[in-house]
Amino acid sequence: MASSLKADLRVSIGSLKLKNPVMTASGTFGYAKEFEPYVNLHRLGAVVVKGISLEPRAGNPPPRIVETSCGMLNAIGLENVGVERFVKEKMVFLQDVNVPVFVNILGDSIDEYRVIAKRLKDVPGIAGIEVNISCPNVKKGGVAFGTIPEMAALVTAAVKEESSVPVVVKLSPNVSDITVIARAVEDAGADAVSLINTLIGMAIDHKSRRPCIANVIGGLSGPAIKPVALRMVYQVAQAVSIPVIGIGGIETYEDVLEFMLAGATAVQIGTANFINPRASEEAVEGLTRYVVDEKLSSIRDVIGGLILP
Amino acid sequence: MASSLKADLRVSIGSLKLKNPVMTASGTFGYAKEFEPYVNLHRLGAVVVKGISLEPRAGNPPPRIVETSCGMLNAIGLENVGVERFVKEKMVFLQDVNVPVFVNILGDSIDEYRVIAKRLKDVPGIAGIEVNISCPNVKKGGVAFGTIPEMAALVTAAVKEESSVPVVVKLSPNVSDITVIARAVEDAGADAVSLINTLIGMAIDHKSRRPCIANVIGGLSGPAIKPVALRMVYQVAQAVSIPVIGIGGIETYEDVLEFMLAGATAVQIGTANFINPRASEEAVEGLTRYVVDEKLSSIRDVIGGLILP
Amino acid sequence: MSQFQEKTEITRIERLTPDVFRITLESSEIASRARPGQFVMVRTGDGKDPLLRRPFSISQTSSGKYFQILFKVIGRGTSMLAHCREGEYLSILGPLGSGFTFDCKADNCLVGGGMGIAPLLFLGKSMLRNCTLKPPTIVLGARNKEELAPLIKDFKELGLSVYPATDDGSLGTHGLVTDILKGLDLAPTCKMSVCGPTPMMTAVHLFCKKKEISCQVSMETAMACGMGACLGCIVPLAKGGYAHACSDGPVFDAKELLWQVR
Amino acid sequence: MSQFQEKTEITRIERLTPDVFRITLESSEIASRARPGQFVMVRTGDGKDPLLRRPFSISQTSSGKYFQILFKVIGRGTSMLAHCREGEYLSILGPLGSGFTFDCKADNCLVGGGMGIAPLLFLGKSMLRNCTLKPPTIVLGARNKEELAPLIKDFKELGLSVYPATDDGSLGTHGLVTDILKGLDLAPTCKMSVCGPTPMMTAVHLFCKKKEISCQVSMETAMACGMGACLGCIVPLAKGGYAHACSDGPVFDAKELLWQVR
Ligand SMILES: Cc1cc2nc3c(=O)[nH]c(=O)nc-3n(C[C@H](O)[C@H](O)[C@H](O)COP(=O)(O)OP(=O)(O)OC[C@H]3O[C@@H](n4cnc5c(N)ncnc54)[C@H](O)[C@@H]3O)c2cc1C
Ligand SMILES: Cc1cc2nc3c(=O)[nH]c(=O)nc-3n(C[C@H](O)[C@H](O)[C@H](O)COP(=O)(O)OP(=O)(O)OC[C@H]3O[C@@H](n4cnc5c(N)ncnc54)[C@H](O)[C@@H]3O)c2cc1C
Ligand SMILES: Cc1cc2nc3c(=O)[nH]c(=O)nc-3n(C[C@H](O)[C@H](O)[C@H](O)COP(=O)(O)O)c2cc1C
Ligand SMILES: Cc1cc2nc3c(=O)[nH]c(=O)nc-3n(C[C@H](O)[C@H](O)[C@H](O)COP(=O)(O)O)c2cc1C
Ligand code: FES
Ligand code: FES
Repeated sequence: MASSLKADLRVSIGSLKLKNPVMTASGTFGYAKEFEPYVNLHRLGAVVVKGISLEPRAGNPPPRIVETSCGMLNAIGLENVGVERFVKEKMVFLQDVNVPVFVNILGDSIDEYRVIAKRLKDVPGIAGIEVNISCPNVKKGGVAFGTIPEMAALVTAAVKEESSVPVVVKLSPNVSDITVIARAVEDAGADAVSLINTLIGMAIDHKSRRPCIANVIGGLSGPAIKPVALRMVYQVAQAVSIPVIGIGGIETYEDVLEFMLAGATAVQIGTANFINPRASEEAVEGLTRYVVDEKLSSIRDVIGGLILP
Repeated sequence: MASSLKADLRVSIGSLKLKNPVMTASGTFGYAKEFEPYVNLHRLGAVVVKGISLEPRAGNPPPRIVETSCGMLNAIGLENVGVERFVKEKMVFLQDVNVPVFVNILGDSIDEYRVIAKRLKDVPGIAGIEVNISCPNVKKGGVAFGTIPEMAALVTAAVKEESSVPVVVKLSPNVSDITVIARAVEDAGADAVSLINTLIGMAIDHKSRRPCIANVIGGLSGPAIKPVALRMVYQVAQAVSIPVIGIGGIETYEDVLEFMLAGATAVQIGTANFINPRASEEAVEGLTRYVVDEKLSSIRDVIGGLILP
Repeated sequence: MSQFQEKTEITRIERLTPDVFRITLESSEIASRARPGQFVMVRTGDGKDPLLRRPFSISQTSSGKYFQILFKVIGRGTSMLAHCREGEYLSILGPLGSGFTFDCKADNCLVGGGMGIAPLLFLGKSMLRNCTLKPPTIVLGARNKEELAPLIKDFKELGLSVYPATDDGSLGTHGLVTDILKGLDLAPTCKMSVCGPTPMMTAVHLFCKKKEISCQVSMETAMACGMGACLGCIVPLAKGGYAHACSDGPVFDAKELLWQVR
Repeated sequence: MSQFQEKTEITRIERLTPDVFRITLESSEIASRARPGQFVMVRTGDGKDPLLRRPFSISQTSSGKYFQILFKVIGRGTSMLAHCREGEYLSILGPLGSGFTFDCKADNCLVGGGMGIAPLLFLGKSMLRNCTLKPPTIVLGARNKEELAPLIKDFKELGLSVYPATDDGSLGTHGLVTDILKGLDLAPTCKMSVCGPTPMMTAVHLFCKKKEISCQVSMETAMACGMGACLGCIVPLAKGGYAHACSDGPVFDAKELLWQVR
């Protein structure tokens, strides 16, 4: 029904035009193929695939996930097939789907980021790169790239140098002032920022007296973190002039509207895909109806439209 | 029933001995009197009263609170009667209740903290001071004391100088590395640290396109933040040697056990008091049964008892 | 004044309209102490979503043992309440807040709109019991007949007569409660007790101010605790500063409040 | 292979023991395609607490239109499911995962413990339909008679005979399923299909390994998505690395897994 409605949902991320602002978040949508039985993939704004590293990674031992109040903790440990197999195996399916694909990349050193970006350059079907800077920097004693503005800028510049597609830098919320990092990566050439990645959290089983996940600490996602995500998107949207992609606890088109009002140009749906695999497509349908019902000329009218008291 | 059971629940915060580790969190238990119809106040480990400033404050305009998924946002704006009226009006009731009282204090400058501490010195019935360093520092352009280690240390030292009772410093979770702040206040003389204060968050009503609270941003509390709180308590407990008081989403004695396993010596129950005014007393009952059932010689055996994989 | 936290049994659930429900709860602690205008905080489920209790006016008590709440389903909390079954238990805090005051010697006029009618039933009943000489004048408004008729029924059963107003004219006066008030010959010593949506209460307040009639209003705000602890439920005061709807109110002298007149 | 996200109607809820329930759901999409050993992800409520879906084995299908899940109440999600009413709808994803494989020419032995018995009913039924010559040998264990008897009943109704074992000896052998297995004269070509608690599956695996009997096990892990997207549901492999219980399993050849033997 909603699919027969006409509404202008188009938004731009750098030079890339998306047919709507609804993307899927890295690590929550597999390599997209997993969702084919449930979603018309071509109706989404874009999909972001699971984080890809230079070499394949087996990831952390089990248990890797646990549910928390209105959220979940994960410590997957970045299990992935590595950039080579990703290009050879996973991109084949993705090339056939008529949807822009962002490849989420991560590394232990600036050089690794650079090499991955180089390998992905000019691979057909890749619409953009999302740089995950929440990973610990092995050389710098495990401090995350995402917490030090200078490091974040260096990673951004390195990837940018090797890329012909828009580069989105994905920010960590586990910082005192996220706008500082956002400005640093903007200055280093990022075409957009996406936020937030997971909040670092922990869960304990009092009966066994053990951590609920083997990695002890993990990333908190889901509706629980939405207020923090919304606040950071609002702050960053005011601090930078590149597009902001909002992430964190988004489930419905109403949530999408909230993030866009706070200043997001596009959004990513994460954990909600697990609960409702159709969440992303339903959000597109909801936005379509909203634009029609509210008689907006474009969804872009909503961006940053928050009315302050 | 549980009250007839005998269990050693005693813990120490600096020179102060508490009969059990269950405290109530500042701003969620009024001046304790509000809870008299529901709770046997003398059965609690301690109560922490609403934050007190030098002058009375009217607080923020409405709306001040909004519910979020498994949490709530508040921007009360530190409404309080000011230190003078607090001592003259509120302490009278508190002096009659046989429970240690912590006074939570806040200021816009180091000097304000110092003056409040001085005024509270030797007021009968005050068992300890809890220093809220999450407030913006007016002189330093509104940056919170709690985000800069040097500032946090200066506030701590100033209050410590004027106090004869244990001084607990309450840490903000909105920082890149909470252990740095914790160590700074430990070095400056804090007798204990309590954490976490609220996460900064935001909520938007997409229908009106307005923020849900007049202050636009507010503090997120409740079960939603528990994983973040638990992680920070775990990290801080390893970083300092003074006692850690765990706060964040605690509702039941099981939650208390989780925080103690992570390294907390005591805990504070906050938002849960609104949902179940008896939450604190029920946690004490639950801990009593637990110590008896598990045949522990003391609840202190649980502290830091997390078994790593 | 004492409050209780109680597990109270649902003895009856009635569906008055497609989205208005009435729940009867058993608690002699609460029922025997409640005064008109007071409210209870209800936990709508065992889970953490919704997290907070929801406030509802006590709309009636009976036999010193039962009390009722009347509510409209507007979100998750009320929808969960509507799905409760008789025989189940609800966790209740109450009775909370100040109540309405009334003076049997004065003419009393009760004005209610929508779900704001709930506490006025309790108030009307108390007046009927205590002020045998002069029954109150009662003016009730709602969107349409479907919504208003079942609420008026309770007043009629007590023998009270009601001036109804509906937005669409399907029952009583076509218009607002203030349209009715204007036509009534109210004594200047009359005391108005009002509960309803803020725009309605603002209009009634302005009406009373002009006529120099005393007016008390029951305010609705978001509430986390209902007992003066969270400081979330403020209403701005005319003299500056704020009062707390849950502990200083929810009933206030309208003159003391700051009204936003657009 | 296709999966569906469906709002399925609850056509029946049965309480088999104080904490074990069976729900019959209507979905020809799912029922007609399901294979024994596959599971569904069930949304236990509309709210955000609990947040994630819960996995349950398909314990039976009928008429290509209905399927059943059998579950024990252990936490919030299962407790919410137990409170559902007939006529209500549940959101279901499925059928998911690989199923059991079986070979009619081999002797088949099904071993289940506790709620792990659920998928074996479906498997037993399929064997009965397809392998007319040799009905499977079925060994089922549980804590006590109260828990085990209602689960065995289903097998009996199909005409299958069961060797029961209970921890307390209140029904069948006093002991573990492996105590029964030891007494059976199993052919080396026998194929074992096992589902139950990990210690039980470990024991059966070790038993089979010693006897060089082929053994397939259905693994339970925490699952967020059930469809290979979250990578949360891993089981360690003997050769190193991990497999995903939801998409590579939940049924695995026991030899391929890494068993923690204490
Ligand atoms: C003192 C007091 C007495 C009350 N008495 C009654 C009563 O007798 N009967 C009755 O039906 N209701 C009464 N209310 C209102 C009632 O508390 C709300 O309807 C209820 O909390 C809604 O909960 P929910 O979870 O269903 O809605 P939510 O999911 O919390 O909210 C759904 C939508 O309604 C809005 N909303 C929430 N609360 C209110 C409110 N108080 N006023 C207007 N909009 C709101 C929200 O902003 C949101 O947009 C009273 C409120 C107060 C403060
Ligand atoms: C593929 C698969 C098939 C399953 N089939 C069935 C089935 O047919 N019938 C059935 O009753 N159950 C089955 N389960 C288990 C079922 O999913 C859990 O019992 C359910 O998720 C519990 O949800 P809850 O919200 O009630 O408990 P929670 O509140 O999530 O948990 C309560 C307690 O139980 C523990 N727990 C949670 N899940 C499990 C688990 N899988 N195993 C052991 N302990 C656990 C938790 O750690 C916690 O301590 C299956 C699981 C999987 C992975
Ligand atoms: C299971 C899981 C795996 C994830 N893997 C990645 C990843 O590989 N790279 C990345 O940048 N973010 C990853 N994330 C973070 C999400 O992309 C997203 O930023 C976060 O979950 C917040 O959004 P949500 O609340 O909508 O889930 C992962 C999240 C989850 C839950
Ligand atoms: C309504 C409200 C008011 C608060 N006021 C204060 C305060 O005055 N001083 C302070 O240090 N913390 C204050 N807090 C923070 C709590 O003490 C506590 O640190 C936080 O809510 C996390 O705990 P919780 O999740 O158990 O609520 C307040 C919290 C709430 C919800
Ligand atoms: S509702 Fe908490 S102070 Fe009024
Ligand atoms: S449950 Fe998500 S990958 Fe298996």
